Amino acid sequence: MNWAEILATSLFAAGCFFFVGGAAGLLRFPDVLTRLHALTKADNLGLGLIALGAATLADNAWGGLKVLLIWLVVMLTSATCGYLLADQAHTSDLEKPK
Amino acid sequence: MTPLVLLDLVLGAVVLGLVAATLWSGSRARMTMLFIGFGGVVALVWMRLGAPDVALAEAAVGAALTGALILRAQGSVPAPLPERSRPWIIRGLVAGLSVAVFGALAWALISLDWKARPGLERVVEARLPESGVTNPVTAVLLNFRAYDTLLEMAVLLIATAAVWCLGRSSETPQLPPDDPLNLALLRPLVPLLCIVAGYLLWLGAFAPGGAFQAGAVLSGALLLLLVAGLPRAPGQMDTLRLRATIAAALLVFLGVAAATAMSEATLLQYPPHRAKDLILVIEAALTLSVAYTFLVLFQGGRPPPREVRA
Amino acid sequence: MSDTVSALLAGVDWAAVAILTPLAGGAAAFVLPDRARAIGVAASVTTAAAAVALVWLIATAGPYDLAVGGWSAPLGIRIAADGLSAVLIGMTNLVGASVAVHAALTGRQTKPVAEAGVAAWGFWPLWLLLLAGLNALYLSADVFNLYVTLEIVGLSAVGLAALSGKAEAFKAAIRYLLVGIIASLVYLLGVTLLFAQYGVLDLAGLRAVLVPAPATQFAMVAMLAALAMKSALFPLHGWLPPAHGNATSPVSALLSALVVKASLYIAVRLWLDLYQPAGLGDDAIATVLGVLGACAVLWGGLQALIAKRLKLVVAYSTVAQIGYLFMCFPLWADGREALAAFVYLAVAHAFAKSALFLACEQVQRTLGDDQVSSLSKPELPGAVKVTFALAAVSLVGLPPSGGFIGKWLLLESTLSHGLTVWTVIVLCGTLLSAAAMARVLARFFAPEGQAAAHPQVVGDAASWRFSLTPLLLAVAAVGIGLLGAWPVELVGIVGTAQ
Amino acid sequence: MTVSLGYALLGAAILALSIYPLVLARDLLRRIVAANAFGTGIFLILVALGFRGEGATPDPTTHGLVLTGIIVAVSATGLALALVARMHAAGARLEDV
Repeated sequence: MNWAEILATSLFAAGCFFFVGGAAGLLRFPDVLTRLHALTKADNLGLGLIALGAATLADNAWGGLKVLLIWLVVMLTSATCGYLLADQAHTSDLEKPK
Repeated sequence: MTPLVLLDLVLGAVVLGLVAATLWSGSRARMTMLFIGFGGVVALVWMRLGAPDVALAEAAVGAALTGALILRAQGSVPAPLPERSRPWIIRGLVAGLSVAVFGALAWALISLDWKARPGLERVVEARLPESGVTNPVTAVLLNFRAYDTLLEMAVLLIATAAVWCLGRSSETPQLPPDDPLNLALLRPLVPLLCIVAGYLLWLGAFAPGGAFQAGAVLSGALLLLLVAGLPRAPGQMDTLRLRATIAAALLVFLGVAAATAMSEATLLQYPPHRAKDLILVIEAALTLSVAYTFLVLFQGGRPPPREVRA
Repeated sequence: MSDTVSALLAGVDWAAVAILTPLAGGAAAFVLPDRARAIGVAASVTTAAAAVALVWLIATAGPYDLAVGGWSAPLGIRIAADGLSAVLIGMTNLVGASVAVHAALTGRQTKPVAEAGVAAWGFWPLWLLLLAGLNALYLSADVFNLYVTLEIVGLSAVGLAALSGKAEAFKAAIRYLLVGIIASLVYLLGVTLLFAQYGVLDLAGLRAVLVPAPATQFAMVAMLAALAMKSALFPLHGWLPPAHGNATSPVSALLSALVVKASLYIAVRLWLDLYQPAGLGDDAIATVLGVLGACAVLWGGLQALIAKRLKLVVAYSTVAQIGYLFMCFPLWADGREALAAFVYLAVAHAFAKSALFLACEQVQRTLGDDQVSSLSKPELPGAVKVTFALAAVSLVGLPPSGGFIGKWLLLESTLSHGLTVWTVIVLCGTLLSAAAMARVLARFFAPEGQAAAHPQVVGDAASWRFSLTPLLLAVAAVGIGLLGAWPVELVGIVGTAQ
Repeated sequence: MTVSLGYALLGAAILALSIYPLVLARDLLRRIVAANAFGTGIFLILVALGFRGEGATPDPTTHGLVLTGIIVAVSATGLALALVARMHAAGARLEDV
């Protein structure tokens, strides 16, 4: 195992930690808004760390850039989706815990 | 042969759990969401089995598009009345059938010789240089078994023509209008999706990717424009151009088939030095047709004619 | 003379023409709905001409065989046709073109957009793509390619069945679609297992290596079950009568005359060319298929006898006729001799049934509905009655019709195999279908009451446009019996390739 | 157990699980989803057959067949869902099919 692999593995582990946290939040939090909070925050950070780890393993700079692009696109969509869901919850009065 | 490792066991358990959860989920919304998740995990299985082309198609078509279609239908058709359960004898018979099928199938599969399993990878590898492309899956789809793909275009056109003729499209559910964030999403994402579609199309000749995956990505961009409610979004009007785009893949493919039948005296035998160009032309048409076909399938009917909108 | 014709025809790949023309026509009809009818008739007739040329060449110069793309099996796909394929291609294209002409002649009367927003022009692209699928199916020599052609046929048939725009038609269509999807998937499962064991998809290639083994046996049972389901074999026939009975008349004619035969052909092809030579086709499976066929003959016959609507009488008679075709399976134990009976029955049924369904249209238009009880009204034009009578002659199996020859050959074969029970069932079935037809014909020819002073005839329902094609088809169904041994000789042309 | 056989059996299990809702579910949408799952089970068997071990070239024919199958499946699904919507619009009840 060279240093790049060690770095990548620890980044993956950290990323997974955030994903697990996000999933736990999704299951445990009481209402739409807090669940969204857990999900989007953890997803962005978790995926960012995993993407960073994958980028360190890429063969060349292009490969690394593509991985980072994926992260950017997911950030863009998850931000919008999070906003849309929150908006929908707001208008249809689903904010309150059941 | 490679033994199963822990990853495989976890992946298998997740897939099985997801499929059971999908099919026996309480509500329809949950079923659809779980089904999309199931597609995503199955895409991982394809990666695990060395099938990246299939993984891409599964994620884009099997999970995303099929999921979008079901979501759309779920909104327009109310769920049926609370289940009246069927007679126990029927339920028992079907459960028995299911167990019997699994048993017989498992027995048939286990009895196969898994050490020396026949396959066509050697033949494909040997003839790959003559195919005009270096991605073996593209070679199979657009050269060795191009005839299957030609007929598959007919299947797509049949589904589209049937959906088109059976009724008018209903109102598409739309994102909140005039929302600044929607445009903020669309502005970078739609052009990016178009670039990715072009990239996948070009990539298919030598790496995982190809027309179907590209078409699915492009249809994602078109669907985004549609649900954003932009006034000039494609696919909203029944025009000659729209119908021609949907039929383009079949027509171009037929043109190639007829030309080869006449010039080479054999259906779909590409002249060796033209194979690459012909495959690219067919794939380009395929990408466009697949994208617009999915757009029509999503709308669930034919869009209104031009006059109505104007 | 025949040499000159053959030399003239030999330069062109007619099989390719018969597949590509309807595909191109289907795409064009979809792109140009205003011209759909003209495109539809032109493409159907051209395809029929190409099919006739292909059949001629097979009859004179032997089986057809082509490695598509120049890639020989196992890498590529072969298309091939022997005598059996040739007869069925000829049947499909002649009946198909006649129905297309009928639809064009009568189509002016239908509104372009019917209730529920259904676009009636959709008939043309869907029919042409269905025709392409049928031709491709009869020509395919590759088990996976057969799956794709089955899907073409299945999906276009569902689209056509729903085109009448009635709620019952949508319901019947979705039931038809679900059965079709399940059957296709089960067939594909069989293909998967064959590929798992042999790594080959080509029919001839499989034939060379097939051995009795668990995976192969599973594949055989799965494929035969799937194809029986698609062909509406008893007790899996429940989807057929509503789907055929609620469609528009040209569509009912196509579905009943042609579509159910396609999946049945694949079953026969796999049975005779794959499983039986490999020693897999044991008597038990053939007997099961035969017994279910016998049940279908009796059940379909009974239902046709008591059905309240004319179109349902005709649709249930299809269930019975499919039964006769499945009864041929146990008779193939030592060879293909019962193939002649199969082919005669299939072809005669195609002509007679399409004539009946097309004639139903005129009945419906004249009387306003198709209740059997109202058939004794005197307004019905004579041509309809004659059409029904002629088609009934063939369906029941009276001499000299095609149906008679088919039943005669079937009876002869059952007797020579010592299957007396089979003989009795064929005779009972004949009685039942005779009774069902007599029930309709008796009302036709013994009208009750006076003709209404102001008959409520829809449009020009008495026009020759409605009666010409059905009459010709009914005459053909009877006339096939006069072709003598020619079809039998044609079926005798066996390719090594397929 | 090898990877190929393991995943092929997983495919068989998915397929068998989907039979019950495919035949008996009251909701047509659920039956359509079950048909898709059934198809995925078959595709999984096919791709597992093509798998030739870590690093070895898989059989691209199976991948081609599965890609064709996926496109056919989505076509059938699209048609089925459109028919369900039409049927509902025409006033028929979904659970009577």
